[in-house]
Amino acid sequence: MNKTLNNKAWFLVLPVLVLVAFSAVIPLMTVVNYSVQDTFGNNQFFWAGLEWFEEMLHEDRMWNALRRQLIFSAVILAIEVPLGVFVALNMPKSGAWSSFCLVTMSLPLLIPWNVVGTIWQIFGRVDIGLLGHTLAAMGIDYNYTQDTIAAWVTIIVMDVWHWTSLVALLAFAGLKSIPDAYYQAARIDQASRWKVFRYIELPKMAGVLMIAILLRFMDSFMIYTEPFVVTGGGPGNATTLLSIDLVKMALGQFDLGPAAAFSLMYFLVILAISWVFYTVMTNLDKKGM
Amino acid sequence: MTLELRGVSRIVEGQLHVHPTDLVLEKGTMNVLLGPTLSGKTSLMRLMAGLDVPSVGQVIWQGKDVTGMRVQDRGVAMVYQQFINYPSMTVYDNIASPMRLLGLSKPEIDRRVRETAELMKLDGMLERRPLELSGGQQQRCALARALVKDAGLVLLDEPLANLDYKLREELRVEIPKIFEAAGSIFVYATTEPEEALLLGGNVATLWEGRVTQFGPTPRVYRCPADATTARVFSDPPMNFLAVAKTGASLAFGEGQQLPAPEALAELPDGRYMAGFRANHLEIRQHRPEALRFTAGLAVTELTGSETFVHLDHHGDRWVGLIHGVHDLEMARASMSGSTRAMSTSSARTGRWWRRPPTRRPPEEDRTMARITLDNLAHSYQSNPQTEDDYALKELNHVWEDGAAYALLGSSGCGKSTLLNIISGLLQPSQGRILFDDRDVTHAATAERNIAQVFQFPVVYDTMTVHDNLAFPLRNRGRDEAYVAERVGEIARMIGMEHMLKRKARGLTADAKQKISLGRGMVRKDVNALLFDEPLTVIDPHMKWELRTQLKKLHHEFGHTMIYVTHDQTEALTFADKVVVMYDGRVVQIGTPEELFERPEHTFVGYFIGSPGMNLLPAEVEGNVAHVHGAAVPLGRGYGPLSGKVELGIRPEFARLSRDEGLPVQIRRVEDVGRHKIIRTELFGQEFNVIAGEDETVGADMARVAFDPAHVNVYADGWRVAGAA
Amino acid sequence: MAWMAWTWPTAIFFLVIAGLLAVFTVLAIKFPETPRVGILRTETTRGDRLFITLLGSAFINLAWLGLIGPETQPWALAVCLVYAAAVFRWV
Amino acid sequence: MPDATAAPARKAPRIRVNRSALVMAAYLIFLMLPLYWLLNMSLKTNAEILGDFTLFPRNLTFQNYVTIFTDPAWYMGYVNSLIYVVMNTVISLAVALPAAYAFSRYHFMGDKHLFFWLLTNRMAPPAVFALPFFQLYSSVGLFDTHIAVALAHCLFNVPLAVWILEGFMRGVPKEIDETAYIDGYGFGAFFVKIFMPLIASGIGVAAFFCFMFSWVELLLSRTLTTVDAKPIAAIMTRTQGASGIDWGLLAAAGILTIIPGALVIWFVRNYIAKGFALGRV
Repeated sequence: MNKTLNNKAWFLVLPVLVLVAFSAVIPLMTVVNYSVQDTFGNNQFFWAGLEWFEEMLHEDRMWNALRRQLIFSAVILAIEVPLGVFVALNMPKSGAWSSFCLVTMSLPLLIPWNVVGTIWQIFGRVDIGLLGHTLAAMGIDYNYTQDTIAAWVTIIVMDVWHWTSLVALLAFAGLKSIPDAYYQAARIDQASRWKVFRYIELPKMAGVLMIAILLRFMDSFMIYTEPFVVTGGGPGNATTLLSIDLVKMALGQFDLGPAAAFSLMYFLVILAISWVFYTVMTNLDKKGM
Repeated sequence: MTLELRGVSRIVEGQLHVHPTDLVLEKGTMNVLLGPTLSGKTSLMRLMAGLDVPSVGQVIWQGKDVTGMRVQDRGVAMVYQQFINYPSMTVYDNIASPMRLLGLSKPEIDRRVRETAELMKLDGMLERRPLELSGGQQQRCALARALVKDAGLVLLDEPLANLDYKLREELRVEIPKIFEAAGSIFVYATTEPEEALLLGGNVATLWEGRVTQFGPTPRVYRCPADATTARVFSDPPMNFLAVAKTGASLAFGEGQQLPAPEALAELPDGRYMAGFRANHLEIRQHRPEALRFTAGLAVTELTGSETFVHLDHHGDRWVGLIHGVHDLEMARASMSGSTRAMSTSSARTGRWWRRPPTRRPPEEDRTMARITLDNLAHSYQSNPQTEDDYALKELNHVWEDGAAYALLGSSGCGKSTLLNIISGLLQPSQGRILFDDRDVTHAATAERNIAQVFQFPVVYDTMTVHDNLAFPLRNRGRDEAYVAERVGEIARMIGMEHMLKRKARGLTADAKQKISLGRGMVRKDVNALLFDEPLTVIDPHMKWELRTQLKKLHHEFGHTMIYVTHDQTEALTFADKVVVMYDGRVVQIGTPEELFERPEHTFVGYFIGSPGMNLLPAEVEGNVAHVHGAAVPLGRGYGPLSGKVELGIRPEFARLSRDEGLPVQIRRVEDVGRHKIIRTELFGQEFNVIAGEDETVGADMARVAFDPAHVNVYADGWRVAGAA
Repeated sequence: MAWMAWTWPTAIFFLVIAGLLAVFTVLAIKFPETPRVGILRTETTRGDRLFITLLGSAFINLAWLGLIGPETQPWALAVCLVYAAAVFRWV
Repeated sequence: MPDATAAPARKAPRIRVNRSALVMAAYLIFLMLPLYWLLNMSLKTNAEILGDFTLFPRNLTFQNYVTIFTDPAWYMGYVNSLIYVVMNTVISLAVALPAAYAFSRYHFMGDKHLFFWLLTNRMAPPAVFALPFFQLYSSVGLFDTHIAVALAHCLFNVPLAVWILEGFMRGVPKEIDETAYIDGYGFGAFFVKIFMPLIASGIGVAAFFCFMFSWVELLLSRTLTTVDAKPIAAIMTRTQGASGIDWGLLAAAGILTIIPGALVIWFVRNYIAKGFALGRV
């Protein structure tokens, strides 16, 4: 759509600007201020310079959390995106069944995140959970509070359970926007099922899939509540992701300075990724997808 | 009351959208902005409306500078190409909304809404919502909203472009009438030269953001100021020819000489370009001074009453529009170009022309089929009761192998249903469909070996043009050498050889549609090629090119082709046989000539031809008809007829006269360029007559006479044959 | 405001950024931006390049701090200037 | 639908339909199993939960639900959650509507950068903001109030609402706006009378997403409240008593948190896919 140039439009954006400035800019400035100071409570601050940044950069703590975070995000993306597309391809296109599937699939997305954690915490327990009990009955040694691998598997399966529907719904929306004529043309051209997917469905889904991938990446990158409820970051620090570590530091130990430095670096990474996201999205929009 | 643009121009992000323009529009005039897509029509209109502010210059309305004034305060009305109404309001509220904002009293609003609704034939649907209406009705609602406001400036941006051909024609006649009374300034943007001619008034031709000429429509048409204007204002395209002037003579390409006419006496010597219109090209020596040229014939297209000839004159592509039906296959034809501007003349010679023979390559994989529709009918309901439940009513027909058919009808007449049944995308509720002798009623689309081109271009975006064209062949496991050869051939044919390596994404709509056409054509072994309104997205200028290309392809390969359209010109020029459909029924199948001269049903008479056939209620006795007591001789004798009896007379076969025929009153004379349409009233009924470009219509011509051989008699809508 | 724990260095830091934004806004009014396609193969305007510069500078400083140490931190700013020039020239 | 009528005649598609149904059934079962287990547990007594392993409640009991609905400490959690969620939804929509209109219709200086900046707020981890928020709202005296949580959630909900609404708005042709202005509508009258009904589904979807994200968020709402505005999600942690966790009660509370979402989703079911695609399909 060709938009008209109108700088008066700023007045329409002003309320958003004020509100978000209040809830984002002021807190962010505060974080910057904290990051260069040391405190012992009572609002007594001492200049610390770049000390906290240096400390965080040299400590394994942040790097380990970052490494775990990247592995986590990569794994869930690798599972959720293909699975979501696969589910979307099999969804009924219209009718009551379609509505039923849509609503049922959306359910996990609407559950408070700590309840998601609670559900899986219960579900995976060997004594009272269906999953844990079944696995134990099959003779598999499964205990997510003790075993690192079991803990990882649990939080990944939980995330897949929680969020695959998002990818599926997005892909489904993309699929539904393909005009019938394309499928008809493909039938006339005798294209195989795979070719229909590869040359019609996938290109048409590319736009929404990009949104899905990036949303999932960002959301998994700042995930906190669900894994925290299930494992509390353990066993040991095995499942301590970035946000969990940050909250531990800031609210648990009240180490304002290091936590602020950590926050800023975390935020910078997010900013860089957001920029890539935005650039890719606007370029896709321009191509009319 | 005038609207004046003073040195107005508009630059958006460094790009010049409108060149500096001066324009004065007077009160009570119809002003047409004519130009191809993106030529700046809409930009100019938005400046007039005040929706955009000019970068430079002023807009003066009634002597007042209104540049930069809020659009709400400008008192203009506008209708868009898309059917823009307020979807959440009823039709009544839609029409009433501008008046409510003006603060008019309730009874006043009610009166005017009902008045306008009646004028726009919306009275029955005031309580419905716009989206429940058909496209034509939606646009009528938008027009009503623009009209009811009594605005001094009414802007219409291609208001009829998205409507069916016949509907467009009807509204086109209505609009000048409706707006004549209003006394406002009307500005009407269009891409079609014919529409500009029908609307009359003034025309401004636009090309790349520049107004190339502004003046009374017939004058701009007859004396275009430059070649660009001429090109913009001609459909079919203007023909061009190189000339050289030396002293008092003009020399043409092949050594023809001609004394320079007086008008050109002052012209300095040099090389020039002569332009002449399609209808000034004849195949016979029509007057002694006509000049003769020899040209090769590419394609002929028949419209029923006229013939388009596409010629190649030493690399120049010429189009001729010739009266009558001329089958040029073995006809002895001489062609004479007479360009009005130069009033050329020449001696005559004869020349044989031949239509390129329909080549049937003796290749093994070439298969074509005779398509038989046996007792076919379809209903979208699972349990159809009455005939009305059928979208397609019972049909028996054989489609000949290798012929080109057109399915013609308005939206919702069942033509797409029929096409989908043939292509196998739809299973008929009854009957069979046979390709040659094989029953394919339940065969899958892929098994039927057909190709189809859809209304909107279907291309595989991520593939290159080459891969797109190769796709159907590769899917059938053809070897790469063969694929490369075929793709090369097809690419040459559709003129895309130079962009084979490009990705299909990002190409223009008509390039994409060409790829779709090419993909349909790439397989030699198809039984039939189906086209579903393939030229919808194409600009008028391109339509000519693509249509002739299709026609050429048909001659070269001889595939059975079925072409669905609502545009009679497309149907008539494309097809050997046209199938006219109405309300789920096939009303007539025939050659363009048959449809034109002997419409089997009054609907065919109305639908084909513009304007359509005139109908007169009459009583018929033997070979004389009585219309309101006046006798009309008929070419044939008729027995006693039952039901409603009407005479059907094409405007082309009626002529005005001073002393013979029935008494008429002339209402309007429309100069449409190559002919005149005379709107008259005959016994209180509308009656159209077509007169030649050069004929003069005198005020004393108060009678109309018919050619008895071309008067058809209808009983209850169906034609009665009669005996010679 | 006390809870925000302002210090002069951070105040100056934010003032510099606010100043940069103001300068670029004035520039955008005086000389309207025309997007161009640079080595990132995507359209960028002057504002986009400022953003890329600032974000990149933050990472350069962090890298310097982590790899070389805070003693020579002003040199990192010099690298940032070179980087900024490069961004405005080629991106 | 041509497909629907064409399918029964051939064999291949029927097999495909069955396979699709199979895949969908498997996926839905995977989604429903953990929820079923939660429901199952909420209808059992603690003794039964910890005793024999059973796939369905032997002694069906509603005691867990009764406890929640009779104890103010429990049900006030729901009330608190609903209050701030509704407040947040209203605020987010009110400020996002004009902004989304500006983004979808006009170019203005810095529009792209502003849009990007809003986006980063949607992406920013709440953990980064938790501590300053705590300080901020304490200093202005809003700590432990509903409005504090509602405002904090605006951090990610306003950008989201702007984004979704912008996507829906760009689907409405600009010509409708212009027609209205030409007809004489001022901006306000046009926006309320003509434009809002046109994007009603978009507003519904945006409201739904604001509701959902505010409802499911825990970190900020827990940080900003102690007693008076404590959300249900935070209260659930109370089940950890001296005698171990009260599993039945926990499960019942969990089931109850799912219900509001399940109710609102029904109203937007036809737009939910488009909504998740941020109005961009």
